[in-house]
Amino acid sequence: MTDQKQAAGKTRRQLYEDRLRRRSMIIAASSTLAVFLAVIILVPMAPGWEKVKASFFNWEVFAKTFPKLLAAFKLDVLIFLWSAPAIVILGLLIALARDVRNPALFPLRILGAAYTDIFRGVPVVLTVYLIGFGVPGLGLPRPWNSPYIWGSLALILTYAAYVAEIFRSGIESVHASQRSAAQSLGLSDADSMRFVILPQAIRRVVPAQMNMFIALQKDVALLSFIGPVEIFRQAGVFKSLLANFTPYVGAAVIFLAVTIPATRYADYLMAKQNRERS
Amino acid sequence: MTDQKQAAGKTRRQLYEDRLRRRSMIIAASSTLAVFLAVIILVPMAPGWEKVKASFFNWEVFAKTFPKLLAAFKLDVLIFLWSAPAIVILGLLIALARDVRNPALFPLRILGAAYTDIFRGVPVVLTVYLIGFGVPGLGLPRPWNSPYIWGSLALILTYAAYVAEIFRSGIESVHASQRSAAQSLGLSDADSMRFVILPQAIRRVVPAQMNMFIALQKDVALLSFIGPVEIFRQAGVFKSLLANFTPYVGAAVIFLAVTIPATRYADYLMAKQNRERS
Amino acid sequence: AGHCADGKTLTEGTLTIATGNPAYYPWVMDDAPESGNGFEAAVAYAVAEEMGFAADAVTWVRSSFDEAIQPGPKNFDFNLQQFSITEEREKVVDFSVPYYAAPMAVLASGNVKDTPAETEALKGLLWGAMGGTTAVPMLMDAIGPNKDPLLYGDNADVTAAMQANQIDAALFDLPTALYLSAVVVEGSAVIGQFPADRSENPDQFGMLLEEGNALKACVDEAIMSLKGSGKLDAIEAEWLQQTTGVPLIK
Amino acid sequence: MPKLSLKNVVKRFGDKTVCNGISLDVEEGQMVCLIGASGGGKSTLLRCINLLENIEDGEIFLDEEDISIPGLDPQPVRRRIGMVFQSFNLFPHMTAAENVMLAPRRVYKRSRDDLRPEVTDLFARFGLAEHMNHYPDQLSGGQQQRVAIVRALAMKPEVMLFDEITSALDPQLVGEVLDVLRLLKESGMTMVLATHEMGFAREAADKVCFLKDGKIIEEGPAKALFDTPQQPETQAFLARALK
Amino acid sequence: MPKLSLKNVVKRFGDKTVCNGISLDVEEGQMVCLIGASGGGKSTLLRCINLLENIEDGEIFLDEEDISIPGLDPQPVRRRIGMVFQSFNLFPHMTAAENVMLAPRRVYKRSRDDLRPEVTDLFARFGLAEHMNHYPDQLSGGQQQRVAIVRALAMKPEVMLFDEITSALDPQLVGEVLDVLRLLKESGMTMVLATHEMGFAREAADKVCFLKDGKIIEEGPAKALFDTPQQPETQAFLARALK
Ligand SMILES: Nc1ncnc2c1ncn2[C@@H]1O[C@H](COP(=O)(O)OP(=O)(O)OP(=O)(O)O)[C@@H](O)[C@H]1O
Ligand SMILES: Nc1ncnc2c1ncn2[C@@H]1O[C@H](COP(=O)(O)OP(=O)(O)OP(=O)(O)O)[C@@H](O)[C@H]1O
Ligand SMILES: [Mg+2]
Ligand SMILES: [Mg+2]
Repeated sequence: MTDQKQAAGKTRRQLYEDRLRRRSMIIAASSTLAVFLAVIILVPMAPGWEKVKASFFNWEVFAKTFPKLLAAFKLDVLIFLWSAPAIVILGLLIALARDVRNPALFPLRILGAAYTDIFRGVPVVLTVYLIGFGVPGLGLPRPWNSPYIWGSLALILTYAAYVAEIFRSGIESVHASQRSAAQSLGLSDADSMRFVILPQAIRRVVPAQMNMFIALQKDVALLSFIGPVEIFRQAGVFKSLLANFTPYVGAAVIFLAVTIPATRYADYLMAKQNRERS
Repeated sequence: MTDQKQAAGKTRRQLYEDRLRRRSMIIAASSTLAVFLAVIILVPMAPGWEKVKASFFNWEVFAKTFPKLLAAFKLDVLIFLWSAPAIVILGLLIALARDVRNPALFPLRILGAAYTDIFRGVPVVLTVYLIGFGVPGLGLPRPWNSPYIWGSLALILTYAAYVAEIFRSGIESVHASQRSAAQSLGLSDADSMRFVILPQAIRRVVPAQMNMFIALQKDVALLSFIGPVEIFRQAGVFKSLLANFTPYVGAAVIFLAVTIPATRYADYLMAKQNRERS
Repeated sequence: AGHCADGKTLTEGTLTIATGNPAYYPWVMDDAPESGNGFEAAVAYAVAEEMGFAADAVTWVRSSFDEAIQPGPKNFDFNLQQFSITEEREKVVDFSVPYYAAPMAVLASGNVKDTPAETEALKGLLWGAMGGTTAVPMLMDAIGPNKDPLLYGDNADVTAAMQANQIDAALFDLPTALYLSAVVVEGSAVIGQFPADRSENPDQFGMLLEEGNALKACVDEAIMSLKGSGKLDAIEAEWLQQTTGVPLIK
Repeated sequence: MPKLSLKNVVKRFGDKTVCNGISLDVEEGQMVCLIGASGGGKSTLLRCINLLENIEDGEIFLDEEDISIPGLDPQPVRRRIGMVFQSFNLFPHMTAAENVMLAPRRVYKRSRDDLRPEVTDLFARFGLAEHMNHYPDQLSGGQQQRVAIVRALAMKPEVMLFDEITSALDPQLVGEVLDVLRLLKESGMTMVLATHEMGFAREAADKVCFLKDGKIIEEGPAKALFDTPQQPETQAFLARALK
Repeated sequence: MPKLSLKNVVKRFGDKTVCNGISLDVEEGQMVCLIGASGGGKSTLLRCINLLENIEDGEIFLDEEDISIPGLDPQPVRRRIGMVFQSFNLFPHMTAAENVMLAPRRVYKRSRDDLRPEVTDLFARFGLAEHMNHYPDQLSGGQQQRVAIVRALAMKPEVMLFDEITSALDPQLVGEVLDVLRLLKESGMTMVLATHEMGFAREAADKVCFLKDGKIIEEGPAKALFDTPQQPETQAFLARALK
């Protein structure tokens, strides 16, 4: 063993790991290639492939519709950007309401529970219709009856319920001894929550919240029920006019271009934080 | 203090807590009543209330459409019942693939990550269209080109990605020392995962998974894009036909009747488990 | 007629016809095409008869627009639900010769029903339309509103938006517009129509068939024959309102 | 006038009575040690004094002021009482220095810059100078425990409660920490310790209480209790513990 | 022929060398104690022996068989080596009895019924008879640690590694646990302990190693090392620890 080490200038573990790395690279490359080839070769042999290709992967349609889809995507981004912070804030408030320990504030807990139950249970479409058409229908004057405002509110109310539930699970997962420690130092309940419990809770639920925000990004599409022409509606209009599903592929490309870097970056941040602290 | 205790037969803490309980009951009752009255009295004073009421809360329409909605809901339940187990299993497998520590199996990790990224990133609608229309379009014969099969598969593939991500966060939240302890006993990696890590991980992510399954229950509606008439499509048909949104309220009632007891029961089970173990 | 359709239908001896879910007034009355009431239902039965199918040999199925245009086999022989014939759609599916030419009309809410039927005046309104229809390109080309129009999934959503005062006007085919104005949107009016020849692609409804379906020739033949005999005009007169009272848009 | 005084304290968890009528006086500057087998209720009693648990019955007085009145705001009281826990309970998302500065910053509204000299000084005194910017996970058990002590001291409490703070330390550090407790005592700090360090209790404590099943079975000056225990339970416990 | 033999073991975490060329022989039936200050690398060394960490360089032999060959399946080795941790690492979702029975059930495919008599016996020996069906959160620290020992013993290992297993116990229980270690030794068990119990090490160990900064500074028979330490570091450490 020891001579071998001398000979290569490496320990046997390093040699072993080099070998392992090489082998896994080969496995990775070959298995990926195999799957890839199988798809590339087998699928086009199916009798209907030409038609499916023309319906879903039509380059001409893609090129024609993509710029307009990209333009419509701006609206999605805008709605997301103003809804997301509101969702986080409202969700956090509801989660905090459900964690209240003062018996005199018990009604708050009940309200919080009722809120999450109802807004998670009611289909988003209904919330969007009810708030997006119903509230303006009560007789609001022009700038205040905009579907953008009320549609976003519907999204915010719904997603806040999901997000609150995730925050709550994070808060409950922080061990009670952390609260004791904070309280024993004389910190107020609010400070204990803000500086001790929440920072730990939030870190734990980042992946679950990422999940929700990726879902939200796509549910912005529900606003299109009440008028706003965002990327999905635009893709749907093209689909109908051109009788072709390719515009949805274009939309998917745009979404992937946003969500993949975002999740990778979030993962990277999480991993970095974990590394730094241990 | 002590005489007071004797007098009432209760300690001062008990007296205090009785008082607190009474006070909080009063607050709860009166605040709920206040909100309730405000809604009941103020909303109908809005100029458009009559119209909104006729559009959204039309008893006649409700009574007429409800039975059919209930019948359509059966399909939702069926699709949910066969999709949910598949989603859990696939999601778990993907989460496990992403947790593989053997460097030779590194490709599996990459595949797992790619899977979650892509299926979370691609809009469900596209997955439903692509798999629900595209795959049968390749030329499958009659019973095998059913939109129920391929639509469900699209749902399963998409939700498995979300569920996998939640499982993964649960697995990572179990402290490394638990894995060490299991391994030091000579348990295989598979057994360590199955008997030590997973039971703890799954318990921690129950609320987040509940969230996903409530969302799934409503996304079963996406299958209606490719034909199956489930409760949302049925409500949508009634809405179009009657130009009235009440059928959605009917659908919401049905959903709430299912999701609220389900979440309350899950909460209760969790709380019971926590109590029993400490 | 005769045996043109022999061996070409989905199920031998019956004709499977698809319509929308739901099917709208006045095209189909009460969402019940089996009754033969409503313009499209009546046309369907007339065509079936021309092709040699008795009324009880007709089976109705429902289909969404998406199912109609998906690649692969269909579960209907032909599908009629106000499909406008367009060049792009022709690439994916087949259309019969048109059975109706629908002018587009403007439905305006009560607040703006006095707007003159002139393109310039109409530009300034807040517009809505149904997303998947040819009304959208028509609206953009012929009127070119100042503000981007809002687009909806179906008639009910458009009318709800109009009732919530979120849009002023919407573009529909004339029969639909007349129906919505009379029955659904209180206080609204149909303030103008585009003559059918006004746009480059006049909106013509055709029956949709699977690409390359051999039945197309039979269907075309049946419709031509109905046109020739004046039966089609009679059906139109029976089920669609008089459309002459609506002013033309200048 | 005792600094801290417990009168007939009763604490239950569900049906289980963990403190069953405990009375105890701690004079200003005194060091009182609680000893007894595992599960005797030592930790719980300390938590009750710090108002982390509501007591079912009885009273607790700090400077003759009843701090156990139901509904009383516990925060001002907790600031006057420092506590170090059996398991360290450091905040894992903050560095050692941030752990220590958090409470003074939030409660006394002092700035980080203002606090830095004295905190640096405290860290140095406890041999932690180089660990100020480490996260708890980067510290050994012994180091974590010392940070926890520093954190409590930074609030300048009048009474300190220690719950088996040496049980996770290596012998070298136990010595150092016990030295610090001696110093604290000399500086006049009033202290209550739950401890298993019999040697230390005997040498340094003013008073020792033996707890069993939620009751003080015997109490007295350290020497007397260790050398001539009166109760059979105490005798049995000490026989095992000191062998 | 030593039962367990380490040759020039090197372990790094990133840039930090935690074991820096450690060589050590443990004869069959011997009890070897590792002593040294916090952070010296005692826990890490035990983890390396149990193959919980991959060593960078050097070899580890069990019965003259090299168990540190890269790529070797670690499970059969781990079954032969039991380990009890500094922090207890019980599985919180299982009762004490389930904790103990899990590994024999899964590894040796034995049924619960088959195991019950001997597990009950083990629990009784460690004074845990009434806690078999409690969850870890329902047990005191001392009880948890004893369950962890029982859990490792239930696998009938040939070598046992103990990592400061008494540091969380009250003095009464420390005595009991040390008694058990003596019994184990008499039964011929080969043992490696990381410990702060100097008294016990001196009395019971066959060999004591003083670790500092990842190196064995000094090793020898217990009496000799404690009474006449040769190295200045050892002398300094023992002076503090024994005072
Ligand atoms: N939150 C709680 N709920 C229920 N029982 C509890 C709780 N906290 C403590 N107990 C019980 O109260 C009893 C006393 O516990 P405590 O921790 O005060 O003992 P201790 O004397 O500090 O023991 P140790 O030396 O092990 O720390 C134990 O039997 C314990 O199981
Ligand atoms: N996973 C890890 N990553 C990085 N550094 C580590 C890791 N585990 C241990 N260390 C470092 O290795 C050194 C030795 O740690 P170890 O736990 O082996 O010491 P010890 O002698 O057991 O101390 P103690 O008496 O406190 O238990 C410490 O400086 C520690 O910070
Ligand atoms: Mg305790
Ligand atoms: Mg250690």
